[in-house]
Amino acid sequence: MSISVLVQHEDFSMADEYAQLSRDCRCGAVVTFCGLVRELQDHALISMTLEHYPGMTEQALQTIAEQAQQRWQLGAVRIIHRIGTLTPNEQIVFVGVASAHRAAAFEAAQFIMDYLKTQAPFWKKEHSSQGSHWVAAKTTDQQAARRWE
Amino acid sequence: MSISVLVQHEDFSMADEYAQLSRDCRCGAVVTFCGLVRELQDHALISMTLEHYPGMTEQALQTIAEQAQQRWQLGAVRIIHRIGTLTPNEQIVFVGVASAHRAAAFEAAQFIMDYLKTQAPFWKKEHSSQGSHWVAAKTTDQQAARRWE
Amino acid sequence: MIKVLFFAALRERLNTATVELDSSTLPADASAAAVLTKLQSRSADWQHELSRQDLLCAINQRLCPLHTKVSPGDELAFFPPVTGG
Amino acid sequence: MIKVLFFAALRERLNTATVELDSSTLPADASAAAVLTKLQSRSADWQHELSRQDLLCAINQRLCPLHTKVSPGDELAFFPPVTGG
Repeated sequence: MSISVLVQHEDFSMADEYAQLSRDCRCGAVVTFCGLVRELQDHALISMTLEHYPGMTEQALQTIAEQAQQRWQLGAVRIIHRIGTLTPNEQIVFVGVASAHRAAAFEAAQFIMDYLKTQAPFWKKEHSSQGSHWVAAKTTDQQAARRWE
Repeated sequence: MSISVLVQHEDFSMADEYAQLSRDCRCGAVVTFCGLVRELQDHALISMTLEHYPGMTEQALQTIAEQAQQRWQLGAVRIIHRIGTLTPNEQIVFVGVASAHRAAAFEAAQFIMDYLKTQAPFWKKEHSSQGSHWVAAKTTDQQAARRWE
Repeated sequence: MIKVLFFAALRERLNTATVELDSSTLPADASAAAVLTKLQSRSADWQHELSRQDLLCAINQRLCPLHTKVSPGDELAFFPPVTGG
Repeated sequence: MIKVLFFAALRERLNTATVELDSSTLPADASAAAVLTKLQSRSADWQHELSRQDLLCAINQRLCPLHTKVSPGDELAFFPPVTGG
């Protein structure tokens, strides 16, 4: 079982990440999640800045990956979260899970995203023609995380 | 909402498929599943042959994608299933779902895989040093599909 | 005519991929189950292979229960549980 | 000393990223909540901002409840609900 966690401004390559995850041929199932900067509904998003808590973010992501590893039989977990200023359609986050079984891969990837959304110290600030504002936390994210308790 | 389904012997590129799915920037979440030819536990797998029911496979996958679209708000669904003879570590199946919300993307991808596993007319025959045999259907796959009823 | 297809392990065990049935030898409101019974009567081997409880049935390339009616020109298929993905 | 960090909207509203507290001004068994109370007493603004019910607390870079004890040398952090991913 390998866990690898990365917090960086630089973009990542889905192709490279997938190639790495699928290299282990005992794993028949690879699930990936990518989160992208979304357009705002009512006015144009110019950019988004991701603030983080250096040191704690890496530790939080590592802990979340380890919790997933304890719950499911996994071959590999990879988490990448970008920080700094990103523009619409840019990649923000990657979660990749390889497992012998698809149910484990799917559930672990969902678990990691649900916990990342509620426990990893990242904060988004959106910059649009209407000014800048901090993104509010969503109760749906809290609810999603709670189902794993 | 776009649905695209492909049944072919040729390999597919995860990178190309992901690039296509993430192009629509109203979708903040992209979930992919890849199934790979797995090594057998007890003896060496030489290859695997995937038989299918030409015509019905495409129709079955299209129907499954449409059912997913009716249940969740999705931006794009892509399903690729390979046929013919494949060797260990080769890609067998790709399911990619883009949505505005990660829960919808995750659930739709799982739903599609669960239905594909139980309703799309593909059959695997494994060839190993011990001879050839048809893979038996798993009751866990039947159970997984039933949870969506 | 009614065309009947077999796939995978069933195709191999029957050593047959396709059978054409004269629809006039079937009742007008025959179901897929009636077609199956007709095919079972061909031999002890066919009787055995086509009696498996887990066989799936498709009419015109859609999965359907055995009690579904068939019409002249239909394409039927019988096959073992699917194992793709 | 105890180092206290603020992040995101809270950092902006306090106009402060870091505060150093002399541990000797805190009781020996002080909790994160006691540190918060001490910080709230700095001004009406701080009182207001640090009274938000949804503030999260981390001690030595791990999320923890406010009743958790703090020790000299600890790194505390207070921040709004996280919104990454």
